[in-house]
Amino acid sequence: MRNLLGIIDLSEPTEGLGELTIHRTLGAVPFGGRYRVIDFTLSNMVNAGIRNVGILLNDRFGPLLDHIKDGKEWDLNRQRDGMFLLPAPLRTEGGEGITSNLINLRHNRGYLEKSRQEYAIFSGCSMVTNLDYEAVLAYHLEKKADITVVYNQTQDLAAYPPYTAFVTAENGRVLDMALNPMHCTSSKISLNMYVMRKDLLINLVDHYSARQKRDLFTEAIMPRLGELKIYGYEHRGYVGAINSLRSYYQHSMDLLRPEVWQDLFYTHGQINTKVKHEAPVRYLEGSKVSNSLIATGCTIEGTVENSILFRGVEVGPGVVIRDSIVMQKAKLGPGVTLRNVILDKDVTISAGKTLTGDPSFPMVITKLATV
Amino acid sequence: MRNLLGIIDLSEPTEGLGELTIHRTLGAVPFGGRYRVIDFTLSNMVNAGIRNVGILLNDRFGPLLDHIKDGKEWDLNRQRDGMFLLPAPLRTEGGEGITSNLINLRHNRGYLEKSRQEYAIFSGCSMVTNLDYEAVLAYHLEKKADITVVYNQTQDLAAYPPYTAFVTAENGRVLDMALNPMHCTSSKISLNMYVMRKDLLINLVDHYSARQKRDLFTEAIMPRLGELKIYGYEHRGYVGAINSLRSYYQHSMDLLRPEVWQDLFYTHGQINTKVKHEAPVRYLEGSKVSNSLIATGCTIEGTVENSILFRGVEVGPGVVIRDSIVMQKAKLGPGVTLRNVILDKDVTISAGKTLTGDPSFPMVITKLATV
Amino acid sequence: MQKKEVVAMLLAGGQGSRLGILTKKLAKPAVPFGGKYRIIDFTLSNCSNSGIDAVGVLTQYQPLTLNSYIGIGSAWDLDRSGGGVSVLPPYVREQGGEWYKGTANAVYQNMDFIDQHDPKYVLILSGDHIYKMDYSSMLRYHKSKGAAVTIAVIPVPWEETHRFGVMKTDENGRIMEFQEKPKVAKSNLASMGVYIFNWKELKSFLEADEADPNSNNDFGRNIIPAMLDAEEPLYAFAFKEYWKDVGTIDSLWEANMDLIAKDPELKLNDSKWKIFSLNQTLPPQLVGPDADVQGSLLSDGCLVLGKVHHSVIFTGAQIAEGAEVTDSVIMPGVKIGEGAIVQKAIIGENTIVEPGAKIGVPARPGEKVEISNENGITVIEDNVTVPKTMRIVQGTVLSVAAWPEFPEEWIS
Amino acid sequence: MQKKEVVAMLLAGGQGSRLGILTKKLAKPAVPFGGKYRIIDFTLSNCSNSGIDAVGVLTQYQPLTLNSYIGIGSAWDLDRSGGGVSVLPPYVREQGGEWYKGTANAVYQNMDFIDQHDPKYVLILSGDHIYKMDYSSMLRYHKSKGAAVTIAVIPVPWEETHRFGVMKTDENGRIMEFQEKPKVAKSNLASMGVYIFNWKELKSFLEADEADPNSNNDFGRNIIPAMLDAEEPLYAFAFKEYWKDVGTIDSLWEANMDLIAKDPELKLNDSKWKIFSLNQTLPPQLVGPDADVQGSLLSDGCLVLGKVHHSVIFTGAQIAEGAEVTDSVIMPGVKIGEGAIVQKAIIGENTIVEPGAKIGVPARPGEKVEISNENGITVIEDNVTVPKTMRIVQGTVLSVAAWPEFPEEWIS
Repeated sequence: MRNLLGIIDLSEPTEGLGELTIHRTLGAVPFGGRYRVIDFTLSNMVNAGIRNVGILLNDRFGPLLDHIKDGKEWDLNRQRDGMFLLPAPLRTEGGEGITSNLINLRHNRGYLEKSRQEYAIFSGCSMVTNLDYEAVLAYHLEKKADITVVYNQTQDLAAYPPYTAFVTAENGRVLDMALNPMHCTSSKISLNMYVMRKDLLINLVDHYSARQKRDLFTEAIMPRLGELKIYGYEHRGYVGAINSLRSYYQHSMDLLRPEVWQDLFYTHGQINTKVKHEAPVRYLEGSKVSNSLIATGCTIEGTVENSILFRGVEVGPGVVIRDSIVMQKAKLGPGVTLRNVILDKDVTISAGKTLTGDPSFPMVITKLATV
Repeated sequence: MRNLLGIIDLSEPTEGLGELTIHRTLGAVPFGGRYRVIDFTLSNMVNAGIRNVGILLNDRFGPLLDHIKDGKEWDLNRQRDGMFLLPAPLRTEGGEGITSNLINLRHNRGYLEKSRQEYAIFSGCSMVTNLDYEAVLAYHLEKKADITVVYNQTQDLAAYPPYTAFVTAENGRVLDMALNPMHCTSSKISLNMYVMRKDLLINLVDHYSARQKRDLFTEAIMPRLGELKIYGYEHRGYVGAINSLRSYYQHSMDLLRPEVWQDLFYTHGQINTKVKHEAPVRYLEGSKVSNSLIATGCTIEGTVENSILFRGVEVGPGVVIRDSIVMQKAKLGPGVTLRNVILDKDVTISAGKTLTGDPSFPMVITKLATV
Repeated sequence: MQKKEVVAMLLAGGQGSRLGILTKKLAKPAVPFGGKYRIIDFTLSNCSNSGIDAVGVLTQYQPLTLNSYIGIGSAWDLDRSGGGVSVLPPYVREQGGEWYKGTANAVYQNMDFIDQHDPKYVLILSGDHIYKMDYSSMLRYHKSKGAAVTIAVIPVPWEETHRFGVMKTDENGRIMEFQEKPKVAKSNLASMGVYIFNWKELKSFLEADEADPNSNNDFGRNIIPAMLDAEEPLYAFAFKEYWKDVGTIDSLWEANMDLIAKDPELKLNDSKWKIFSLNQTLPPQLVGPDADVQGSLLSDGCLVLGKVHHSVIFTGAQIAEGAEVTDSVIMPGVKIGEGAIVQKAIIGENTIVEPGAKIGVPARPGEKVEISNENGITVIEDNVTVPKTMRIVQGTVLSVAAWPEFPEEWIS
Repeated sequence: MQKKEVVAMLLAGGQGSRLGILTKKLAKPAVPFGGKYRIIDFTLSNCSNSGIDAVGVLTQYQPLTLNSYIGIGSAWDLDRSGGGVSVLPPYVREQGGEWYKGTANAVYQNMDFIDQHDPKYVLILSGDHIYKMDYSSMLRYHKSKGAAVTIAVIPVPWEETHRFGVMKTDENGRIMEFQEKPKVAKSNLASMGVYIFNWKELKSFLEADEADPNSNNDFGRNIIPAMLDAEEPLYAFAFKEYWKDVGTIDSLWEANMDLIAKDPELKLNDSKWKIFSLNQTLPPQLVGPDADVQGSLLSDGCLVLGKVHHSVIFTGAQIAEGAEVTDSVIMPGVKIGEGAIVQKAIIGENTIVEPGAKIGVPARPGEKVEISNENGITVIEDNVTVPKTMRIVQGTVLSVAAWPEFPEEWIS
C-alpha cells in the first residue's frame, strides 16, 4: 500500500450539522465518546498501509489542527511521506473562504506531483466506517478500472441527503449516478471515496479547475461516466453518514449496539485518536448505568441510560441522563435531567434544569454555553 | 521560565520583501543557508525555557506549517503546553484575509485564558537575533514595569523602515515612541517584542479589539504611554531586521563575518530548525570557495565568493557565484555566473547565463522559475 | 546532554519475586495497576509533574516489556531533547561487565550517565510504589536544610515498623538514628525509598562503598548508615499523603481496592497532577442494557454485559452476560464468559475464563486448600484459559504449570 | 506488537578493540564516520530504505552513547508504533542472567522479542559495516531460491581471503562449501555478515547450538556450518557495490578517504537512498576569506579559516587561520589552533590542538617511533588538549594515559 496516496477532503457540506460545525470543520466534530469524525478516515488509510496522506484544509480548521498535530497518533510523523496539511489559496488567488475541492487540489498540485505513489484514494470524511482500502485498490486493479467508487447497499443512507445513488452492471461497472434523485430506485449509495491513478486525478484537476468547476465528483467525474471505466466497490460494513443533526444523533446511538461497536472499532484495525490522559471511569455505589458508552475521566453516581458520555463528565447523585450525547467536560448541576439532548463541549447546566428534545430533533446546546 | 507564555505574531508587513513573500508568510522566508526566519524567535523562546508558544497564523502559512509541524524540533511537542497554531477568524467573523494581530488575539482569547502562565511575551518574527528572554523578564520584574519593550541601539535598523524609535529616561522608562519619524533623533529602535502580564494583554485585546483597532503596538500600547509604566530593555547582540529585500540581503551577508555567525548561532543557545538529511559538503579538487556560508548537501567544483548556498546546491566546474544567495536545490547550468542575485528555492538557470544585480537592489529570481 | 540541576535515578531492575506468577515475564514496575496504568507510571508521572526531565531508569530483570513501554518517554512528556528518560541496563566495559549487585551499585555503574548532566542533586526513586509526590518541594526542603541527603518518610503503624527502615529525628527533622527493619523500633517514621543526595557527596560514598568487599551495595543498608556514621547532615522529609509499596499480592490487591473507595485517598482524575500512561487507543467502554456496575473502576475498550461490583476492570476486558465479578482485579484483555463467577481474584492479562467457570469460591467443607496470602486472594496467570468446568477455591495462586495436577474436587 | 514479515537483528555489542582508543567509552557502531554520521547509521538507514521497520539492536559493550543516539529511531524513520527499533541489552530472567556469549547466543537470548512479531524471516546484520544495500531485493532472492538461509557475499582480492569466511557456490548460487578464514581458499566470495534466515529453521538451529557446550555460539563458525552439514539449502547473494568493514584504524581511515574521491563509489547525497543520522542543529559551515579547501568533506557548524586538503571534517570542528590539515579525519567538535599542522591523522571528538602543535609529522633522522598501523596513521584520543609545544610523529597512537611519558624529542 506504499503505492497508494490518501487525500482527505474537508469540503463536504456541513449546513445540516448546525451548531456542531459553527466553529469547526466537519472532520473535527466530536463523535463516539472520544473521537473526531476524521479519525475514521485517517485510521482506515493508515490501517491499509497508506503512508502519505494529504488533508485539504478549508475553513474552520483550528480545532482540527489541534487534534491531528503532526499525525503522530496515526504513525504519520515520518521523514519521508507522512501527513501533509494542504491549505486552500487565500490572499493571492482570490479564494473567498472557499469550499471547493478542485480549487484546493489545483492549489496543491505540487504536492500531488511530488508524491511518489502511483495511485490515489480521494475521500471525504463524513462517512464513519471501518473499511479496508487495500481491498478497494485490489478490486480496482483487478477490474482495470479508471476510477473505482466505494458504495454501501442501504436504505438508511438515502434517508440523509445529500447522497449519490448508483446503478451498477453485474460486473460492477457503474451505469448511472444521480445526486439526490427525486425517486431513488437504487440502494447503492456512494461513500464519497474514489480510487484512481494519481495522474488521472491530476488530469481531472487540471482540466476542470481551468474551466471554473468546483467539485471533483459532481463536476469532473460524473460528466465522464461515458468515457471512463468507472466501477463500484461494495463495502459491507457499518456506515454512518454524518451530514445532519438527525443522522449524527442516529449514528451515535447505533454505537450502543455491541455489534456496531465491534464492527466500527475493531474490524480492519483500530481507530486512532488524540490521546488525553484521563483516569478510568469511576462508578460509585448507587450508580445506574445501562446501554451506554462511557469515555474515561467520567465519574458516575446518578443515572445514565441509552447515552454517550465523552471524557471527563461528572454525573452527580440525582442527575438523570437519557437518550443523550454529553460531550467533554460538561458540568451538570445537582438534579439535572436530560433527554434527547446533545451537549457540545464545556457546557454548564445549572442545578435542577430539565432539558428535553425529540429523537428526530435532538436539542443542541452550543459549546461553552451555560443553561 | 515556565511562567512565561510566548506569542509569535505573523502579521508584520511583508510588502518590502517582494517575491520572497508571495507564497509564504514572513516567518517562512528562508534565511542563513538552512533556516527560516521564524526559527530565531522560536528558538530564543525555547532556549529561555518557555514551554508554551502560540503562533498567530495569518495568510500564506502553508510553507510555515510544513516547516514547524508539531514543534518537535524545538522540543515543543508536549503533553502539557507545547506549540499551538492559532488561526485567524475566517468565515464566521468576517475576517477578510486579515493581517491584524488584535483581531487574531481576540479570536484566540480562549487560548490566552487557558494558558497557565502569568506573563506573556508578544513578539513579531522579523528580527533575526539571538536573545535572552529570561533576562528580559527578570528586568521587567525588577522594574515593576507594566510593559517592557526590547530595543537595540543602532543606526542600522532605522535604515530599514518601518521601525519604531524610542526615547528613554536614564532609569529605562520609555518617554516617547514614534513610528517612522521624519527626523529620527534616537538610535533606540524597537525589536517588536513586549513583555507584560498575561491579564494586561487580555485587557488590551478586549478593550481595543472591541473598538475596532487592529494593531496591538501602535493602537493599543502607544496610546497608553502616559498611563502605563513602559520600560525599555536594551539587547546588545546582533540584530537583523528582515523587512525589505535590501535588508534581507544585507543581513544575510553579515553572516559571513565570523563574529556575527558566532553571535547569532551560539550566544544564548542554538537556533533549531527542521532537519533534512543532507550529506556533508563535497569540495572537489579545483574548487575555489572563500568568505561563504555553505549548507550541507552542496557539491562544489566551481567558484563561490562572498555568498550563501542553501542545501543541495551543485556548483559545477566553471560556475561562478559572487555576492549572491542561492536557495535550496538550485540547478545551475555549466558556465553560469551570478553576482548580487537572490535565487529562491528550486530555480533553474540555463547554461552560460550571466545574472547581475546591485548590492542595493539585488536581483530576485522567484521560486521554481527557469531562467 | 544538557546540564541539569537534578537527575532522577529510578530503580526498576527488581524481579518482584513476591508477586510470583505476575512477574514471571515482567519486571515488577511493568505490572498493570489501577485499570489502565502500570506501576512505574506513578513515579514517572511524579517526575514529569515535578518538572524533573532527566530520568535514568535502571533495568535488569525482564526489561523487554518495560523498555518498549517506556520508549523515549513521550507518554510522560519525558521525550525531551538534551534530557528526558534513558533506560540504563547493565553493560560491559573495557574491563568486562557485571550485573547490578545492589541498588547503590546500580547507581555506581551509571555514574558516567549522571555526570553527563553535571547535576547538583540526584534523586533516587523506586519503580514499585504507588503515590503522588511533588519532588520539587522535597528539593526545596533539602536545600533549605543544607542537607547532604534528605529521605522521604511516612508514618507507619508501630506494629509494621519491623518491615521498614525507620528513623529518629530531632525537632528540626535531622536524622539522629536509623534502624533497618528493627525488632524494637524507636520511631514509626519509615523510609519511602525516596532520597535526594548532593551528587558530590553521594559520588564519594558510592566509591567508598564499592571498594568495600563486604558491602551489600544497598542504599538503605550501606550508604545511609555510612553517611550517618560520617556525621553528614541527613534530614527527613515528612510525606503525609497516600503511599503504598505494592510488592506483594496482598498489597497489590489492596492498593487497587483503595482506588474504588467512595472518596479515595489517591485521586486518579486530578487534572493538575495527571498520571500519564502509554495508551492503546480503544473505544470507550460499552455498558450493556442488563449490566450492573457498582463501586468499580473501568477503562477503555471494556464491554460489560454482566455484573461488576467493587472491582477494577482494565483496558479491553470483557464481562459477558450473567457473569459476576466482585472484589476483583481484572487485567487487560481478560474475557470472562457467560455465567462465570470471579470473587476476590486477580486475573492476569489476556486470560480467558470460560462460561460457567468459578474462581475464588469458598472451599467446601473438608476441602484442603493452601491459602498463600493474607487476604485469601485467588491469582490466575497471564494468557491462560480457565476451562468452563473449573472451580478454583479461594486463595489459590495458579500457574499454568500446575494445571494438570488439579485435584479432582476442583472440577465443578 | 504487530506481525511483521521480516525482523532485523542488528549486532551492535562488539567492543571493537582493534579501534583501540577510539572505542574506549563507545561501542564500535557509535564511532563517528563520514563527516556527520556514526557507523551504525548506514545499517539503520539500509533497514529504513528497504522498508524494514522492526529492528532489534543487540547491545552489550558501552551502550550509553549508542542508546541515547538511537532513541526510538526517529532519525531513521524507525519510530513506528507496533514495531520500529528496540534496543536489546542482555538481561536477567527468573533463572538469572548471562552476557551474550556470541553472535548466535545474542539472538538466541532474544527469541521472545522476535516471536512477538511472529516473522517468517529474520535478517541478521552487523553494526560496523559501511555500505548501501537494499535488503528487500535480497529477500526476494531468498524467496525465489526457496533458501533456508541466504548469505550476502562480495568478491574480495584472493590475497585477503584468509581474513573472511568464503564460500564456493554452484551455478545456481547454492553454497556447496564454506571455509572460515582459510589458508588456501577455494573461492574469493566473502561473507558480508548479512544473513536472511527462515525464522523457523533458525530457531531450531539456535536451540541446538545453545545445547552444545562446545559451541562458540557464533553464526559464521557454528550456525552456518551446522546448516550446511544438515544439507539445508544455503544460497549466496552477490553484492557488487561498495562495502567496507571498518573494524581497524586503517580501514576506518581508508573508508573516510574513499568518500572524498572525485567520483566516490559510495555516494552520500543520493536522495533516493538517504543516509539518516541524528542531527545536531548547527549553522552552515563558514569558509573564511583566506581559507583553502580542496578535495574534502565538511559538515555543519565548521569554521574553516585555514587550509583543508583531502580531509573529512566533522560537525562543529574549527580550523583556525594558518592551520593546515591534510589527509586527515577530524572528529566532531575538534579545534585546530592557528598554525597547527595535522597530517594523516584521526583526531578524536572535542580534542583541542593548540596553535602551532604538529601532529603526524615525519620522524627526524634517528628518531624511534612505533608505527602501529599499516598506513602510518596518527591517532589522538577524544577530549584531550594537545599542547602547543607538542610534535607527534607520524604513526603514533596516543592515549592521554601515555601523555606524561612523552620522549623529550617530541617537544618541538
